[in-house]
Amino acid sequence: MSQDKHITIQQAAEIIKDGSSLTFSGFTIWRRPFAIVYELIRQYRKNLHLIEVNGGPQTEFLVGAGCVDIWESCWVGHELYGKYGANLSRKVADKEIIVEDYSHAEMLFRFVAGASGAPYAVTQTSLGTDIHNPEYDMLGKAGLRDGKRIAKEKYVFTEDPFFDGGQVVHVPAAKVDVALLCVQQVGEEGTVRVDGQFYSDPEVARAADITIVMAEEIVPEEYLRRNADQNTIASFEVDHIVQCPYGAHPTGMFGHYDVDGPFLKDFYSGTRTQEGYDAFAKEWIHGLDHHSYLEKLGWPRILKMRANSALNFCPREKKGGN
Amino acid sequence: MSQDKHITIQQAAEIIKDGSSLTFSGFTIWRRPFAIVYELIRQYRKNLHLIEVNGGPQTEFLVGAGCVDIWESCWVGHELYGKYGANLSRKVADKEIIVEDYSHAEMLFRFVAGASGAPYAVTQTSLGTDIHNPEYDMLGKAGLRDGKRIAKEKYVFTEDPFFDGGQVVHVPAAKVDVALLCVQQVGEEGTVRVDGQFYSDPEVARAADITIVMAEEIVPEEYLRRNADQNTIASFEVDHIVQCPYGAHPTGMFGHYDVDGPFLKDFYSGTRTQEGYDAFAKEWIHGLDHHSYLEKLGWPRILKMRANSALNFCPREKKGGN
Amino acid sequence: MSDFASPEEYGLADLLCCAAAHEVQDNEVVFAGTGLPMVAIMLAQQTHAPDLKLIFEAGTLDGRPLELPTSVGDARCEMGSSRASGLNDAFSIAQRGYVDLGFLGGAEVDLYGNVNTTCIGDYLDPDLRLTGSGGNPDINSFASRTVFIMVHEKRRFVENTSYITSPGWRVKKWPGGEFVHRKELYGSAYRGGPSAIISTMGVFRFADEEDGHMYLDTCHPGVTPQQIQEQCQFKLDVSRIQGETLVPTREELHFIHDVLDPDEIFIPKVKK
Amino acid sequence: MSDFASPEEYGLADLLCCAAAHEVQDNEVVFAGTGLPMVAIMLAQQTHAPDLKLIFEAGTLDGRPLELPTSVGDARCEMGSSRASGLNDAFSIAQRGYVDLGFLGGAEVDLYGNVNTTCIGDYLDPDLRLTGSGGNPDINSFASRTVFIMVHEKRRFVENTSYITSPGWRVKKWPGGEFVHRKELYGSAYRGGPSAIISTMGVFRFADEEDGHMYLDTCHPGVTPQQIQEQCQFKLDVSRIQGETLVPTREELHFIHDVLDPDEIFIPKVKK
Repeated sequence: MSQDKHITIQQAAEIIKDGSSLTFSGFTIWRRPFAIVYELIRQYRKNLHLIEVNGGPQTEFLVGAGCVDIWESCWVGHELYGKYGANLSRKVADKEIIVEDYSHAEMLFRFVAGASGAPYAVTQTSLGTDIHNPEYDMLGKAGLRDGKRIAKEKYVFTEDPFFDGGQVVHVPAAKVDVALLCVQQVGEEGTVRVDGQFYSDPEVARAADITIVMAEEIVPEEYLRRNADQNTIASFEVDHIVQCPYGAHPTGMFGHYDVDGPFLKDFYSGTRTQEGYDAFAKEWIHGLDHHSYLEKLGWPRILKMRANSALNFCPREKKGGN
Repeated sequence: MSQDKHITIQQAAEIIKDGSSLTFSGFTIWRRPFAIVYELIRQYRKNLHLIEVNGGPQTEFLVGAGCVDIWESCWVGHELYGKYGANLSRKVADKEIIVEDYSHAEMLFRFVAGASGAPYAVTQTSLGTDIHNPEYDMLGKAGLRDGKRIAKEKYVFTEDPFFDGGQVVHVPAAKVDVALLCVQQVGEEGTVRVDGQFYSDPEVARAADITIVMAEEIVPEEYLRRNADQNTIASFEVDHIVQCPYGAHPTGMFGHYDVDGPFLKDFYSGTRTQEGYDAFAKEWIHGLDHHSYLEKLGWPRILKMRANSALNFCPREKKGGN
Repeated sequence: MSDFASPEEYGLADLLCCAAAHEVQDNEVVFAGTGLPMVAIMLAQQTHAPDLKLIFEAGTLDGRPLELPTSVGDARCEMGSSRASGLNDAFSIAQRGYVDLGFLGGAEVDLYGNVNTTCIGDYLDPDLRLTGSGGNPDINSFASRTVFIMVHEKRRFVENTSYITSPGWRVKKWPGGEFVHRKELYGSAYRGGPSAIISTMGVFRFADEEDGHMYLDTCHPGVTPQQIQEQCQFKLDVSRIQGETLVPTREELHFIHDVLDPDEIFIPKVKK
Repeated sequence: MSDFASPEEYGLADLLCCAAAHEVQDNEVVFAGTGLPMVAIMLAQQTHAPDLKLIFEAGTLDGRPLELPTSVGDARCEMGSSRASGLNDAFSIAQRGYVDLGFLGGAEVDLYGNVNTTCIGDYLDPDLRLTGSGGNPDINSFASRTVFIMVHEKRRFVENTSYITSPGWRVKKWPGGEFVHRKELYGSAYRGGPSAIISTMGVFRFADEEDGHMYLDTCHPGVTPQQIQEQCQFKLDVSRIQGETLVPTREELHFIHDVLDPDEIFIPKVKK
């Protein structure tokens, strides 16, 4: 047995310091580590640099709360429940945040490179677009490209010398201080088993210097090791573990619960202004902890989202049924 | 239901033409597609270009038979059962084969690049070694670097422009005509489920233009799709499927049977000369098919290697035991 | 089989969905985004293209969802799929050249099929920041054909997009930013480009590969070429028009409303 | 605890195995090759380093095999491991810098720890082609420390290796091939290099990072520094010798022969 990796939600949030770079598990509105995200907001974390394969509600909640200085990614929104990221949009218009745009595949390949210790990735995606417009290198314009955590260049063009394949773009490895993951199961020693799509979780965990895994349940390590070929992330890649049922709410968790669409819709429509955001945060974030948050949501709402074990999602109520 | 992907061992071998480039599933002495390899030798295939993450008995059998002109890889041997590749070694001494040496990680990253459609991979492995000696670019010396299937350069050095990280080496993507896989289960539509370590099988399958999967069993596609997160390779990446129990013998198959160590030892010690190889091939390859090969091995030998289902390997007989 | 519905039996979303489904050929590998394209692809799967292979960007390969997902990361995507994994699989497969067809959306499009989903106005001082690229440029870079589904407004069919998020037939060559044919940049990774735009007014295609400008292929029922030209900032090529967009059949409407989207998540039923 | 075995109770392979095990510190991530290193690492796991994390190159992470694998691709590797996957995981983890210690072998070694496993004689016209590199250079490039276990013969401890397969402390800078310190090439990927060679005659270490030449640390029981020098082509630094290599304890011998390798797959029992 290794050293004890268990921590609390509060301790998890405290590991992320003002000015840290941060990334997350999940995909748009699925498996986002919300219980810790809420706690970061409660702890008034500042100057965060989010580096995300893609954004989602967690981005919007943190950006709206003023926790974020730099957002480096490709997309933010709430899917069906809110077409774009209104908080980010507002802060962009007000020039309160630096946005560095890459394409989705570029962000993914940047994490693949970071996870495999390569300084950069090679791709041919998005050639000819304004993503590669040299005038739109926002971290460069802000003088933040120190070559340490933030690469000296946004990208570098070259030509394929091996197969005369045309233009090639090199994008820098993602280097991140902390990855926050939210998954179904983690073992006591840190082994992670994700059910369903694992999105970019393995790359995100490996690219970060510190990896914190929040899980629906902490299970005996030996249980997971009985079928090692079904596990997603190895024990020693995980530094800290937190058990937190429903920790992804309002985002969904394959096999456990669906996305809370009405909650996200309310958030989207209510937080287009800063006043709206502050009111929402006052009601749903500050002064609560995870348990009182669940109490506030209430049993009917939570049970309505519960996944069917044969399907791994919550089948929609048919018209007239209930 | 898609088009019928079932073929026979003979048909599988016929897909690989003289002069094709070829790669395999497995790792050294595990999960090598031997039934098809034997058939290639029976069909007197010539001028093959093997590109392997690592070599093993399959390399030695094909090289000894004179099927191979070019071997591009990093290692060949029989692990505990034969310390090096005596057939390859003989043909190298006789200058009957071109060997292009990369490191193991370089070969792997070359396949990762090929599998992801990138023209090359970025790594910092093996810097300062003779693997990068420009005098030892054997395909270049042979005038074979046409920039089509064989890259124009063996490698290209550059410096990390993003983080001042030092010397970086670019290695060309692996481009292969055919990948031959040998696995536990394949579905009727091509979905592959590998149990245990999957080695570099997913990359190898995706890098090749044609992927042939030989499996211990062909199972109903729907069975595999019930737990899609346990599958290894997607249906549409597989072009042809063959059912062939014990098709990996004399190499091992996780969950089914162990390596036939004595068989490999006999091969290693008996085939150091061409005459020895020819005698071995006459006894164990030519004039046989897969069924008569199994008959020749005999039940006691096969049962002795059978894996225990709880362990996935065949526990060693204890001294004094049976 | 040409059991076409009468005008009061279908809505605009039905028409777009069926037009999109018609773009799919059987056995193709199709990359789907969230929303109407999902329904369109699943409709094709139910009708003329039973062996299409559906890829969701978040990481499901050859999926056959039982219930309509609301996003590509949805738990519903996994059901019946050949492999549930992650983005590295999806994008590697795309870059490797497996994808025949991708469905995408956009806020603005220009004559050459360059699409913007990033911002309205000057990027450095935008009027409105949108979602950002997502996988739009990636799918558009790697698929042999891409089809865009868009609302048709004059502010969306523009002379110059505020930002090129997703590459059309003539794109910017950096560092200078002069327009060149996409072939010149993509080299051996070139496999095609935008093949159709299905707007709320008509279906548009692109002239031969060398030129790559948009032309009007069919008008939706009740819409004239002139009305469409009025809703384009650029001069639209109407010389090749082939008539009217095919209207949905009753069978297609049955699949859309009774099988695929009974809860009207993406496609509302027509009030009769 | 210093229940050292007497000379007739252990063999040379036992001595090497225990010396190798002593190189492992608890909690380290250790990359194991086939053979004696496997037994050594599992011995460390059973004794002073219960929390070491064992990685096999073929793709098992943090493994706890029940029965000794005969290769890193063996079905025996998976048992009890945290994750069974593939080479991309193993090498990505290594390049990412997770690996503290790697165990390797070699046919030839020079003063700076450059190791050859590729060929004997001129590469372009070799006397003997060997197995090739395998993962030797990769582990040696990325691990913080590497330990080589080698047969000690004069033809193996050489002035210049026939081929540098695996990088020592002073390596060749291409295209010229002049020798430079490995730091100069590896830059930020530099994490260390060869830390010990355990030969059949003694244990060797390397001088401070800047210089990196090999020196004799301990002689195996009954071997003199002079005998070792006679079996080296290069002038060996014997100025720092610390005495004799620690002999196995009875506890270690118990684990090796009764628990880890009862079938004498890698380590023969001493005939008593």
